[in-house]
Amino acid sequence: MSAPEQSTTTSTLERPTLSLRGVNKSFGAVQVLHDVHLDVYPGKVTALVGDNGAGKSTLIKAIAGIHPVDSGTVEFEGKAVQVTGPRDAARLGIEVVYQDLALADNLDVVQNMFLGRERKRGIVLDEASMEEAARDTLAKLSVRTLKSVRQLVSSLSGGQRQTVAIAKAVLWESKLVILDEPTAALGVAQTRQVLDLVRRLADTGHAVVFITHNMVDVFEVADRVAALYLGRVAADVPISEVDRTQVIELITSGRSGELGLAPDALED
Amino acid sequence: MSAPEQSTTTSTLERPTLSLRGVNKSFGAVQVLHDVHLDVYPGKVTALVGDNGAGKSTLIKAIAGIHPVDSGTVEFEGKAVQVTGPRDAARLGIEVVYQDLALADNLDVVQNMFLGRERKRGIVLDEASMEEAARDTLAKLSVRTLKSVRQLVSSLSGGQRQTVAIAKAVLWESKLVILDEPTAALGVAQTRQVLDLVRRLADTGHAVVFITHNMVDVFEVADRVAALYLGRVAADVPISEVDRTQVIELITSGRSGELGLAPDALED
Amino acid sequence: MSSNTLTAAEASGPQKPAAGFEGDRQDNTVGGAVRGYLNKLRGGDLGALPAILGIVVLGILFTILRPGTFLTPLNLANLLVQSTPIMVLAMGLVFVLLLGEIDLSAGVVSGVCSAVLAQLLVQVGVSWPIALLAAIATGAVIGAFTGSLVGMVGIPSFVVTLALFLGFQGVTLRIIGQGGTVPVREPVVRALANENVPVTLGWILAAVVAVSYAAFELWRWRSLKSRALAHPPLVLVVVRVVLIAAVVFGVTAILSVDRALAAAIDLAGIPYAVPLVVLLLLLLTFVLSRTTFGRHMYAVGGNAEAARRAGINVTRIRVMAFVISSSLAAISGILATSRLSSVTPDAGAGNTLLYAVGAAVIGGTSLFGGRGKARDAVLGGLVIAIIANGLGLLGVAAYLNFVITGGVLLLAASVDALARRRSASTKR
Amino acid sequence: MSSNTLTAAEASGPQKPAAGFEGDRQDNTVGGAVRGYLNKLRGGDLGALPAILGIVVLGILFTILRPGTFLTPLNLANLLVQSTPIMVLAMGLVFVLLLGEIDLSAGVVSGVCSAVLAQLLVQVGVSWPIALLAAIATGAVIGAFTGSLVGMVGIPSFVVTLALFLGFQGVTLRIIGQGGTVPVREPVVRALANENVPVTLGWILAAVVAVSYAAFELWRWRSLKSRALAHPPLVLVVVRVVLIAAVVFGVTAILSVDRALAAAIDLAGIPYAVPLVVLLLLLLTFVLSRTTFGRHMYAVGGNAEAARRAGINVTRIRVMAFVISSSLAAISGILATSRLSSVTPDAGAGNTLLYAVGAAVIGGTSLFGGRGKARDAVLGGLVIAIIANGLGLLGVAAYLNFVITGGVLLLAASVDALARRRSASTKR
Amino acid sequence: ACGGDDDGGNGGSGGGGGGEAAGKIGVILPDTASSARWESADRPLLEAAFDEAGVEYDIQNAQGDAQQMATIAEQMITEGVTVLAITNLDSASGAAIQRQAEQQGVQTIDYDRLTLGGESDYYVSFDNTEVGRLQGEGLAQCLGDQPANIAYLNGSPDDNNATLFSQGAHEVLDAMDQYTVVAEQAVPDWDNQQAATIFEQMYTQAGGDIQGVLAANDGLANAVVSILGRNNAAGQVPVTGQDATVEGLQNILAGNQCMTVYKPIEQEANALAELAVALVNGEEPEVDGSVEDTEGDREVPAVLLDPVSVFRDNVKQVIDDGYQSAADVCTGAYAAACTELGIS
Ligand SMILES: Nc1ncnc2c1ncn2[C@@H]1O[C@H](COP(=O)(O)OP(=O)(O)OP(=O)(O)O)[C@@H](O)[C@H]1O
Ligand SMILES: Nc1ncnc2c1ncn2[C@@H]1O[C@H](COP(=O)(O)OP(=O)(O)OP(=O)(O)O)[C@@H](O)[C@H]1O
Ligand SMILES: [Mg+2]
Ligand SMILES: [Mg+2]
Repeated sequence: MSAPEQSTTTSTLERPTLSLRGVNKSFGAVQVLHDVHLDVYPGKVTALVGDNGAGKSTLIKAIAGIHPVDSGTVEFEGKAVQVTGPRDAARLGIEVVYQDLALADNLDVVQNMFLGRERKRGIVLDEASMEEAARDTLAKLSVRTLKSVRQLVSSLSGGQRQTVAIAKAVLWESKLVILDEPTAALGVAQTRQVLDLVRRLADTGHAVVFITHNMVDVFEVADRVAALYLGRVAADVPISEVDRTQVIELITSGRSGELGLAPDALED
Repeated sequence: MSAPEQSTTTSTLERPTLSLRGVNKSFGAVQVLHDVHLDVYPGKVTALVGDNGAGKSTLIKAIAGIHPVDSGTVEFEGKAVQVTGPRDAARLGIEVVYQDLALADNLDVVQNMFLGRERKRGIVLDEASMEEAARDTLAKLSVRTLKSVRQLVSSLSGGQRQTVAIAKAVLWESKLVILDEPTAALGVAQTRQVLDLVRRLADTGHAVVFITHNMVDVFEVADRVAALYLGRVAADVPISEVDRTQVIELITSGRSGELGLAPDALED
Repeated sequence: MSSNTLTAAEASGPQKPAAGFEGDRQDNTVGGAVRGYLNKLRGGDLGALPAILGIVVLGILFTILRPGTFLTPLNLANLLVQSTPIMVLAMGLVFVLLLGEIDLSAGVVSGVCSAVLAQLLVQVGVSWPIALLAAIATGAVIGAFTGSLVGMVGIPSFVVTLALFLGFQGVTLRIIGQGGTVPVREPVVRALANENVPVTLGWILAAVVAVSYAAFELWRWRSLKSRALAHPPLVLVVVRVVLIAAVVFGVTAILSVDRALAAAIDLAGIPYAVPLVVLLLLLLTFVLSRTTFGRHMYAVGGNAEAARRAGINVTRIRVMAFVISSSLAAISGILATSRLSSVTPDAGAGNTLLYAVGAAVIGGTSLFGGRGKARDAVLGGLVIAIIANGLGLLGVAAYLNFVITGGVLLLAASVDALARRRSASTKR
Repeated sequence: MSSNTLTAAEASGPQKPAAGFEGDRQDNTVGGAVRGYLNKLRGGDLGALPAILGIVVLGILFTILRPGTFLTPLNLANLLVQSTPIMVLAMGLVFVLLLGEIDLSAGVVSGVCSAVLAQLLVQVGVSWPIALLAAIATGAVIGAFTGSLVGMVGIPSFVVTLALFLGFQGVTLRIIGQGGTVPVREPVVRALANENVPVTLGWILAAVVAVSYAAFELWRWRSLKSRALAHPPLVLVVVRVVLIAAVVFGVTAILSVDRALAAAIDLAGIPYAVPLVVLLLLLLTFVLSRTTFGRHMYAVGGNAEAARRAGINVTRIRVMAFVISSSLAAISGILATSRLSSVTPDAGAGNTLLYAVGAAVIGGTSLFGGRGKARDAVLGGLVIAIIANGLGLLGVAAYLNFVITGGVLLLAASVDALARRRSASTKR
Repeated sequence: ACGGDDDGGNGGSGGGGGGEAAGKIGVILPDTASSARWESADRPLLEAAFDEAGVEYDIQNAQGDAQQMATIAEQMITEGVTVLAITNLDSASGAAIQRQAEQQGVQTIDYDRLTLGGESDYYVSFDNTEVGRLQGEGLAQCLGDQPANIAYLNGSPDDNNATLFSQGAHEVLDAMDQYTVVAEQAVPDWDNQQAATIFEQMYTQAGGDIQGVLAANDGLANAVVSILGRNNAAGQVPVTGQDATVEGLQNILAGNQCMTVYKPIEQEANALAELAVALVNGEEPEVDGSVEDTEGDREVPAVLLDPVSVFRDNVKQVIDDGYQSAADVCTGAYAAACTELGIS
């Protein structure tokens, strides 16, 4: 197995917020992630791209502690960490928007947004303050058709659910924000807001991982591109070093010119 | 309430496959669809666009008989019909890919694709023939990372699930194919295949309704555009009569120039 | 042409529409409130209505069939005391059901705890507060054990509690075993189900409950409104406050009448068990609706994976649900013991558990998790108790008793189902 | 720059990769097959393993504790007959559990059907085929009623069947009469659990079953392979065929020995109830795995809304599940009646139902729907029967009996849970 | 793993081990719910008697389940039991067990309940209808000649003995025309909690106008007493019982219960032990007569024992017999009554 090609041009001097080293992950007999190396830097948006089933969601679930990894090390802010569950991730300052949205259908929008981090006054929930904060955050994300923030999540449209999940994640100003295809279900105006938000997060020093299939979005907001091909990192480079065609080649065949996986790694 | 502006230029002479007249739908106190008129023609791709929460998914679920409508009439091939459940819809020849994918997680890919229309020899399921057909259809849709068509759907990636749902719908060559954001989770190659497929379906005489938030896709495959704004049809016109900016205006504000809802309809 | 994203100019269309959430800011009129409520009902969200309907219909039925006896203060007092053990057991089960789990052992756990109580009082001879605490602690420990097996080891709760259902019958048999039944003559324990709160104190308690409820609800409404948050219309709040006050004072009034059948003696006041249940109801309602723990219960019940991803300690929530369930089962056992002043080896076995689950479900708690309230147990428990109470007055043959109980249960459940069915197609 | 979509040139990259599905075409080696199986186990998909392990461990345990008796042909024959009623009841429940529903009334339905059988034979005096058919028909009608209430009216099955659980106890009581029992002396009915298939016929039956199973499996493997479809490795198929044949012939051999304790009499052959259960097992396995109906059962249990959208008549499936469950409950009742040659008013009440559900769950059926097989009922039923059989040989005190039964049940369940837990994080 | 081996006194067979011996006695008790006697009295008494005789034995409880009783019987026969005594849960299932035993050459004894249409070789019992008669007579004695409304609280509707008790009581009381039956209900599974509710409702419905209660056993009687106590009427309404439990005796001492029926179980157990030991040793046992099996049309040689009515003044007899201990009965408030009656 060949190590993925590493970029040497840009600020690799800066300490990455998150570093993965040699991460492997199998489900039963199927190995989904092979020896993954990945660095995510503060103040930068890293676009994680790859074909359907390449392993992007599996990778970020491994980072978030949803799936335990089989082998490999994870460093957060330079320290090796063991993330054995979402609570560990949250404690470190990792916030994730999952592709299969993790919302409780029987709770309303506010309750979902503050789930696990409710605001309290004494031992009593502070509903008023949570409701206000939820409404503010949602308004920023161009949600215009939501009748009430006290609506049950089960009655929301696909895009509205997506927006709630994004709003939930950005509320916490975490060090590392990971968004798995956040704009897939969003309308034009909402997509615009989310892209702006992603840029704003990075500009204020957060590390952002942004998964998408949309090349235009990649080239609009990303600082770096990491491409997964059949569970291997085919490239992890600054956006300035690649163009659209190259990225698409990396996605569909794992190679583009001298970038990408060595041919022998593809046999397996 | 003003009736939506009707296009008079193109082939409204041809009989629409599906006509909705004055369809209303509420959930409890919330009215989601207001007096919807819509025509879908054979051999044409109708793009249904609208903001998040505009009511697109609700509308197609009403057509498919998932939600009963409160009032209004539905005509299929010129005859008024009562669609009281998905079985009625299937019998008429309507096939739908839902945004909230309707797959049974405990069944495998083949079983899901033929669910409700299993092939049999005598009373015994004809697994072999179903497996072959499923594999052919999936191969056409550029699915390259799927290990086995006997994999449980619960273990598929988001895009793989999406592809299975699409493959399930196109297997049947129905008269009317409705796709609710089919390309949202798909990679570049897969998206390309689905767009081609949509075009091919229309070119072979099927009526297609295609819901998307992606303007490029709209202008690439659609013959007509229907825009929903807050549950009302703001416009239902041939693609040639509008440009991108107009469509976006229709989506975000319900009006664009003389197209769209009368200002008084917006007060409510 | 630039793709799916939008330029700034395009984003703000010609007419910027209102910013949404209009539902939250509306100040509802009376008509609007009523219409909203009807819409809610039509949407299938019946809340406590089926159980209340059940209580009313059954009440009318039995009043017609037994006009002289059913609606007497004596019988109503009996009814309330008869219903308390099942209500308390069902309250505990609500917590377990909220998570989509089941606790088949709750009934026999109440038996084990009763047995512990009885033997501590009779054999060991400890004082009543210690015995009561020990019984409840036994419940809590059992619950922690059950909960660990479910939450940590991950065995399906049906199997765990089925095994414990069998095992604990043996334990009760062992504890009670040699003597057959253990009589409990301790006056305080006996008093719970057999003595009454002095009439004046009863009125004071009632007034405290009614007034503090009213004050709390109105204060909450004001504060929500003043901060422009989602709030129910004032009329609804007032109607609810008035209804609750009417029920509280009504029950107190009825129970303050001398209900003795013999003229010589004096029998009046609220049985002690009733304020105990009210206290539990208020406490558990508070826990479920106003604390983080309660919120997390609903989240785990609605979508355990979402709860886990939100950083909730799902295991802890599961264990706690069983601890609460078993502790309340212990209290239920104490009430049952008090009623008979004795404990038998088969205490809590038989159909006890099924009745309690039935009570919770009829009250509106879902077996699939995520939906349920403490009050469901109280209302459903009342329905079940009325059936037994009324049939007892009728004195029908044993087989008819079974058949009628089943039939009434079915009827009570179908009201709910038929109403919800209208909305079945909108929700799964 | 042209958006998300792709030009034709871009779509076919420099190296077109293989077209996927490689998993389906692999021709597995022996090593690969074993590794695949181990991987499957590690992935938490244990299938029948926990139940089989449970049977083996319990078997060894009781053989050690009662070396002279547990493993004798007499005891094994007893064990099989003892287990048949619970197996058949559990098979029916598998159908209901597959949908994520529950049938608390299955036990008492078996009681009602036994009562009908007994009264038809004794009071009315009809011939045995009519009486048996009538009993099963009674079950089917009851199932249709239950199923309609669940599937059409939409009442939660827990409540419906709880109500019927009570109601049918009354019905049985009415049919049999208070405190009475109806003796059933009909020779054919009695024979089911009390007489044996002639030894030669037994061997022929065994051979037919083993050979046709082998032929079918091998034929299927060949046809899958020849059409390049997903297929298991040949070794696995052969191992499975050999194992099944070994069990079938082994059991037949043991049961063909004369097991009478008194020298004078002759007691050999397979009890009639055993081939009956095998027949039901094959039939139901066929229905679940090879017919549209079975496929739709799994679909409705896995995701009812998806099934509905796929055009499956979900209501019909629900009703049918209860019809099957209640009809099998009737057969279970017939077996129980045959065994005792009598019917009592409390037939099928008590813990019958819980044991049967426990059997299905231990066998591997999920209570949440979508996962389960007919064989689960047989394997789980055997576990439960071995516990009762072994404890009967040990002769412990009543309370210990309860405790040990519970403990063993728990143990059997935790094997499963611990293994599955490893994969808990990958699936919800 | 779970304490599977025989557990000293609680366990079954005195000798442990398998069925190698020529003779062994099996006893199957019916349940743990209808009465406490089976586990708390019969089992230890029989164990003691068998141990003394030095025979091998196995005593088990079917826990109210006829299917389980059949299973246990099969297991015992497998274990090599040669004499099988059962207390049937119902005649027909008992008969099936006995037929099977007979086929395997095992001698059978009916203990406490006659298996109608069965194959039993002997019968040892108290007469259950007689118990009911004693209850009826006892109630009549406590009520006296005054006209009275009486309520029946019968045992479980699916328990044949409950039917017999009730028949016996009716036999006596129906003949006395000063009494009116105002309510009669059966208590499913002898459940005391349900019994309390049922009686509470009877009492309410009758407007408190009940002067006597025929309760089938002491558990039901105690439920009645606690309801009467709540209505401040305990002690004014005579209540019958059965089994002479601690609770029942205490209720009698306190004057809250009229009487209980005491079945000196020791006599019955010893009679069974003697009979079984004789059979297992191949001797001809002694019997005092026979009863007729109406259904099987046969005479069964029988040892019949007489139940005893216990009123306040002969509570002492129960304690003197060692059936209950003074320490258990004469606690707290009851000590005075015990002293008064000379119980120690
Ligand atoms: N629990 C599982 N068991 C077995 N295989 C799995 C499981 N989960 C995922 N896989 C497989 O792992 C591969 C990677 O899945 P993943 O969801 O990470 O893809 P992805 O890159 O996010 O794709 P998409 O763009 O479609 O979301 C897929 O081939 C999928 O079938
Ligand atoms: N069951 C329901 N109860 C109440 N409101 C509902 C329900 N289902 C949908 N709605 C509301 O109806 C509106 C339309 O929803 P719908 O799913 O049709 O939107 P959509 O146009 O498909 O949006 P998207 O682009 O986000 O998929 C939303 O505001 C949603 O909140
Ligand atoms: Mg993904
Ligand atoms: Mg939608």
